[in-house]
Amino acid sequence: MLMGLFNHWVVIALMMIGLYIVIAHGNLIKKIVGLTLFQTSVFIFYISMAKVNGGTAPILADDIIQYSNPLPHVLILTAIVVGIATTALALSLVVRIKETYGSIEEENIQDQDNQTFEQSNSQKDSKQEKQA
Amino acid sequence: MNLSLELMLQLAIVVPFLAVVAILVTGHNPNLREGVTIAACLILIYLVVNLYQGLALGATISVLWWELLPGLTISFNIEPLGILFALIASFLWLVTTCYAIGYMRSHQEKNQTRFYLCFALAISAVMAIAFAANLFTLFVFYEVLTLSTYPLVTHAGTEKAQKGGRVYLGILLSTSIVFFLLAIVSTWFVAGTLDFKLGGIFSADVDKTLAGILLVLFVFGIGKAAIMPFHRWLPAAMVAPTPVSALLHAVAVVKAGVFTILKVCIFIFGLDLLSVLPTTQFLLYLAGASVLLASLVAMRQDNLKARLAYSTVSQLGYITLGALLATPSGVIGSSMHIVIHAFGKITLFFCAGAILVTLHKSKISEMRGIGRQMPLTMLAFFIASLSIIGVPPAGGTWSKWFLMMGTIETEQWVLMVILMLSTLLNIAYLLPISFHAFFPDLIPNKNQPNKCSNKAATSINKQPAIGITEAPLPSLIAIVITTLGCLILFIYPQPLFELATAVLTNRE
Amino acid sequence: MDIVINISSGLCLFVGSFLCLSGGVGMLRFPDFYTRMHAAGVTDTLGSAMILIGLMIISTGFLVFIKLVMILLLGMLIGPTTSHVLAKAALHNGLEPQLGHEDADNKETTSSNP
Amino acid sequence: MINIVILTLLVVIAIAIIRMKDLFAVVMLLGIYGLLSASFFVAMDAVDVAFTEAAVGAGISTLLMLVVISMTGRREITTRHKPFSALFVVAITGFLLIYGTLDMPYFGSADAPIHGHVAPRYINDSMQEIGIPNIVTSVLASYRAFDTFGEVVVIFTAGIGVLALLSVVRRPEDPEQIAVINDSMHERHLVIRIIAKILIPFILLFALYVQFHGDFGPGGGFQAGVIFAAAIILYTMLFGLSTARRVINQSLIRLVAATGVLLYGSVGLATLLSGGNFFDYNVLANDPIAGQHLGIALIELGVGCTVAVVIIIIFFNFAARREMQLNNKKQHQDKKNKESSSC
Amino acid sequence: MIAHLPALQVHLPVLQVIIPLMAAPICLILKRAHPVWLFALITSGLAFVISVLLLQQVMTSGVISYELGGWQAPWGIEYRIDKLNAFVLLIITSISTIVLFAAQTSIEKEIPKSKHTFFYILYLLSLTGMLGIVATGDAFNVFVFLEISSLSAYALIAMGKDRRALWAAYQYLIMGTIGATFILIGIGLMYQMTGTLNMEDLSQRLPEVAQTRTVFTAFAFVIVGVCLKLALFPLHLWLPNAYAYAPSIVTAFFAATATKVAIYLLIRFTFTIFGLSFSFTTIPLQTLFMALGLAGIFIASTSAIYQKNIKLLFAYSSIAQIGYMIVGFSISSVTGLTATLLHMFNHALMKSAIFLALGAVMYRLGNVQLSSFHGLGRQMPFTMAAIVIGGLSLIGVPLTVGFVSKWYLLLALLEQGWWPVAVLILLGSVLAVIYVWRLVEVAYFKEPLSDQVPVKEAPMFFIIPIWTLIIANIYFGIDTRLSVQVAQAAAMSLFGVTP
Repeated sequence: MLMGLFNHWVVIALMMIGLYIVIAHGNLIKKIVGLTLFQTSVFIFYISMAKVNGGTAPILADDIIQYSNPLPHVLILTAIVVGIATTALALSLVVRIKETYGSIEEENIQDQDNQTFEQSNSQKDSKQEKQA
Repeated sequence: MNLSLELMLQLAIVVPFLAVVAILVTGHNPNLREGVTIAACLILIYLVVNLYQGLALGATISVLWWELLPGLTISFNIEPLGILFALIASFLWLVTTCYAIGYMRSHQEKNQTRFYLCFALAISAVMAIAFAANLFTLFVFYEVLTLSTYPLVTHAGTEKAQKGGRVYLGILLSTSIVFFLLAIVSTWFVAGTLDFKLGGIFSADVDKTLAGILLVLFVFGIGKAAIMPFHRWLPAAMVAPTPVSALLHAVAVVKAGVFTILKVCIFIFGLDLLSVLPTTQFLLYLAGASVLLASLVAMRQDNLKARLAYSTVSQLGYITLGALLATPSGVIGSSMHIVIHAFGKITLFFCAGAILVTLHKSKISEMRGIGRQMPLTMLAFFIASLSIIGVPPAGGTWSKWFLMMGTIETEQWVLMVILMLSTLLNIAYLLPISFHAFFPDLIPNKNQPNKCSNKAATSINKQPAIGITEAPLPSLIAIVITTLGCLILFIYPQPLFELATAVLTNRE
Repeated sequence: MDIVINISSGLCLFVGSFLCLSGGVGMLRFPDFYTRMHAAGVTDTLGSAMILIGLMIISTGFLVFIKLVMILLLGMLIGPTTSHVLAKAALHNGLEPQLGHEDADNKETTSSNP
Repeated sequence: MINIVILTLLVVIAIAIIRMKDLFAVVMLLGIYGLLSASFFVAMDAVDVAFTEAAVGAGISTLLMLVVISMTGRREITTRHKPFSALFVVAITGFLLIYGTLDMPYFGSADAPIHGHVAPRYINDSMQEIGIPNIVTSVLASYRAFDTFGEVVVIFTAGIGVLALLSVVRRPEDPEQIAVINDSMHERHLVIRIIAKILIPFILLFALYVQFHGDFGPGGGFQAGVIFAAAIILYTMLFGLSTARRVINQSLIRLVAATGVLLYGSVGLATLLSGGNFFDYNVLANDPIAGQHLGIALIELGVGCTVAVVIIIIFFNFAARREMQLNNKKQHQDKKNKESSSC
Repeated sequence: MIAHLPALQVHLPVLQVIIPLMAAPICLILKRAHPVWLFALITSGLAFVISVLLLQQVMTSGVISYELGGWQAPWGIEYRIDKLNAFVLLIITSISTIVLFAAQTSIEKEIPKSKHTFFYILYLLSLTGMLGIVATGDAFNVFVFLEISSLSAYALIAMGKDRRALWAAYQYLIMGTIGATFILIGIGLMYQMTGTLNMEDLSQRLPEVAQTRTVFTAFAFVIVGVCLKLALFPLHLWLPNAYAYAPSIVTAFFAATATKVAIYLLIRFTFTIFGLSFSFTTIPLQTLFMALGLAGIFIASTSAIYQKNIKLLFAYSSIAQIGYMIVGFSISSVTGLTATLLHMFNHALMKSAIFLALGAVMYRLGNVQLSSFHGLGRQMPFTMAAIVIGGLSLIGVPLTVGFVSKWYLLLALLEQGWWPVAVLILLGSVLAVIYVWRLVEVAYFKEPLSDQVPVKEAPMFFIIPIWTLIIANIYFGIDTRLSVQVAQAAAMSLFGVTP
């Protein structure tokens, strides 16, 4: 069992490291790195389940009888593309966030939002008071 | 005109609604607008009276508008209780409109178009409630009524009015959503239908506990009946202009509430089932407590309208109590009390409004000796008080009588005592007002020196009887009509009584 | 014949691997950025070349052979260039070639400088 | 054996990524992570995936991240505000997954359900049905062509998204200024420019090879597109954005991006109008196998076009944004200098 | 080509997705914003027609299966249209078309001119993604189209005027990607145990291995992933800001459709793929979802009460409404599911109307702070009336659609004898009364602030779609035959009950 599942466990550990980075870190780029790590590890998981001991790459040749399963490969090809698309979009968001907030740290951004929120509220309130 | 009764029934609901549109269109011209309103009133009365006659001839009329879900319909029919309610509502709409014209103009209220508009909408909803053939239809228009009266309550637009409006809407909507709707859905689930049927729609072997819980849900859910824990909206709605209060308290809203309770008791549960439910007793005592407590609270109110409001809470308790007694006498008493209380209370409110408009007084302690300035008004107030108390020569006598009969029939001695006590309390909080108005010197008022900050009050004490200044003419006419109504109901209660007895007779 | 091929190929592979390993050791042991980079750059170029040659010797088909040749050419071109660019970038960003502990922060490359 | 070594290395790198504060190093490590996982994929017989992962994980995504870092700064400020809640979530997820593995078929076992149900048909029959040795390409481009279409649309979406977020209206450039910049860059990047000039044609050639050789070996439209884009990006980095833009017309490449998707979709529509189901290439030619070949070639072309162009668009927009920021900063400084001098 | 047109009838399932998909790149070629808008509108309208045809076809002749590429189901990708997804397709396309009608006017003031074309393209792509998720019968294909719709959603949300839109979009991206990756893991585990990705095939092969821990984990991951997309409490944190700061059109579109698609996925996975007995008996899903749904209703409604930004207010209200759908779902009876499906439809109608109306307010006033609504009832009577009717529908006042779904939900709860839950549901409506009424009070019973410039009623391009939706709100509240019939049929087919 240990040998049979060891691969999976390591991959799970990798996934969890990625997930941990996403959740625990406040830097927006680091989060994206974590996300990529997470996704890449899931890809590894898929690919390792396609492996057949003694098989070869699924490219048909005359003298080979055992092939690894091609279907997960196809799925992961698609998933990789999805991954890079997500990363690109996330990065462009980060660029814009940096431009408007001047920071890429989660805490900092949230502080700024809360401040503007309170400010606008207090402004509105004072306006109403004046009205009254 | 030879309109079919079915058409008339629908017209009775649609005419006030059309009036809404007409009022909206003619809003810029006050005379035209009010003319439209009165015309609509008259048409409505004509229709309802025709329907009444049709019913008397034994016609059964029912109209199906729409089937929402299979078996769940918006449909209407007529039966005596509904006619009773429709009659009183349509008639008092006319009267209130008359009164409102005088009141609103002399008070120079803003947004008068909105006022008449919502008023007409509310009456439309009331008509629909009166003729509702099933609980669902009733519920729908019950909500319409709540929503359409909200702008009336907050009419003044002040902070206080809005607060009152919030309480009003909050209590009415939440009780109706949480309890009433739940009760309706459960009824639908248990009985499979919501159609009103004499003798109830539950099968005989229904789980008594379940039905008992349902009854409680209904009584609590119909917040408009203002049973004690959910009565707060009524005093809160006092911020509204007086015609609105009159409408709320006498015609539309509270009466819709108790009307619904009566309908539920008679046509959903049926008296037989009602008398054996485990929770009926509890609710009876709750209604009794509501009667007594509200009267006690009323005594402590100095604001006339607030006192009248608590008086209404207490009187509504009577009606609920009568319905829950589950005997013919109780039901007859309740039905009659709907009408009689309507006349009495609307008169009282009209008077209160008249005093406010002409003398700008709203506190009872300031009203000493006003009988000399407004003799007619205060006389009307006196007669209406008698009707509420339930002594001759006013109509209240009869309904009290039947309610008492009901308690005796069912041997609910505690409740009988409560009724007696509350009559005494009624005397204690209503009669002094008219007495003081006419005989200011009879009882020395100790509070007077402390409270003489109001200039008008002091001026009257110094210069008594500067002449008669009555309310504006339309208002005065309205007051006189309703007062006469109180008296006539004593002298000639026969049609009312017949209608009320017919409620329980099976026409099929 | 087979033995000769195998042995020569093995030799090449061994030398290549050793070179790569020594480059790795150099990466860790050398004192500053330039020397480390030097170690890695020089040994890797030769090391990978040796490994590729070793593989060429035992390659079966012509296509494989050609592919390996292409990779070799590419490696020969890219390895030195990369080292050059790295060193240049470091110098450009003000990292003096000196002994002492490294300052990782100044490792700027042209890749971030389009 | 090799896979355990690679996995261990991956874990080491992942932990290093957690601990590093320097984003530059983090991104480089991520690139290495991608490359290593690509090696792992090779060890797992997934050559196509390895190819893609190497191009994307180690190549493009690293590149994009570096560009962004050059705009946003490279230090992560030390704040760790919720490590415990994160650990909690991660622990639960991790344990659930490990719990889930307990009933899994063992790694590499040939009798696992996935090797018994759907896949055998691909392996056994794809030669007769499609006639292409690379099973992955058969599945990708024919059996599950619609997934691949979705994939193309995803990348197209990302391109449009980046355009919507980052595109800037560029002022007409002063050719003299460009020339000046170019000269200074030329001096700085002499060696690498020359090497790149040698390499770029080969890279482009290689891209074409990958594009059309995908039927027989690892490769295909996506990998080819990425490689093609990489060549253009290399050119852009060395010769400047303005020069590159003169080579590659912006509105034209947007058109190409759209055409790629349309080409892919049109193949489907063509099959539809020829009386087959969507993407049923058999109806494209008289001979089903020829039809399959034609269909696959066409859609691979569509994929290649879209991917290459979208990646170029994404890179160009990042770079243009960066340029704009730099210009703004410079103008800002100029203004400040002027003000201080006039004072 | 004309000769083939009747034959296209067979291809409707794929055309449903392909038409908006192909339209997106064409928009890029068209380039100029105005024709692009017209083109997108026509495309969406066409998709709507197709979905109507599909629904008709499904209702009369049962499940449609369409094999893409002509490959048989477990080997190729299958499109499988049954009553459930035909219904959801109809919701998506109808709302999309109506909302798109107002788009041109709305984005005029919210998005820079140069980005209008991209906006429409992303809108169409997002529509494509949702349609693809719903139409497909292949688990992995769901993931691909989920990503199409999500990516375009992130970009669309980030196009909002306020800078917080960017931050909201980023948060949504992170949460959404985690969710999608979880779904990917779940699909992977399912695949590993069965060897297939086709939903129909999965549903047949999963029971054999239902007792394994792997399948349990797969289920957990799929459900958590879907719930992230669904914004089910407590995974809802991304939603309020995303909806509040996105461009108005986007909010109107997503609030009405995106969460519905996620609920569709939830139903699809639990009912069709894993099967009723596994989802509800092996796993304590019922209690869990009931609790989460109720918590969502109360916590979100309470937060809504305290919001000063009206879009934020209704965004929280959306979370609460999702709670209702989840409660209906967790009952796992035909009536409960009918209630959920009905509420999906009804909520789409009311929320899109409300958010479009807020878009109109945004168009005139530039913001949707509560204080800006002072006296707006007079200045923009049609818009405000629409918000009020929509709000009443949220509360569940009779004769609006909200009542119908609440009615079924209560019936379903009573069927099970869950009285306390029924009471809680109704209490939730009371909370809705409060938050709706705060707005009504300000709009109708407060005088405009003195420094507020009087505004005109919104342009026709707003009024027409808003009131189309509002009339639909009332119409389907009165004539419930169509919606109830379809929802009931869909629910029955999921339970395998024949009517």
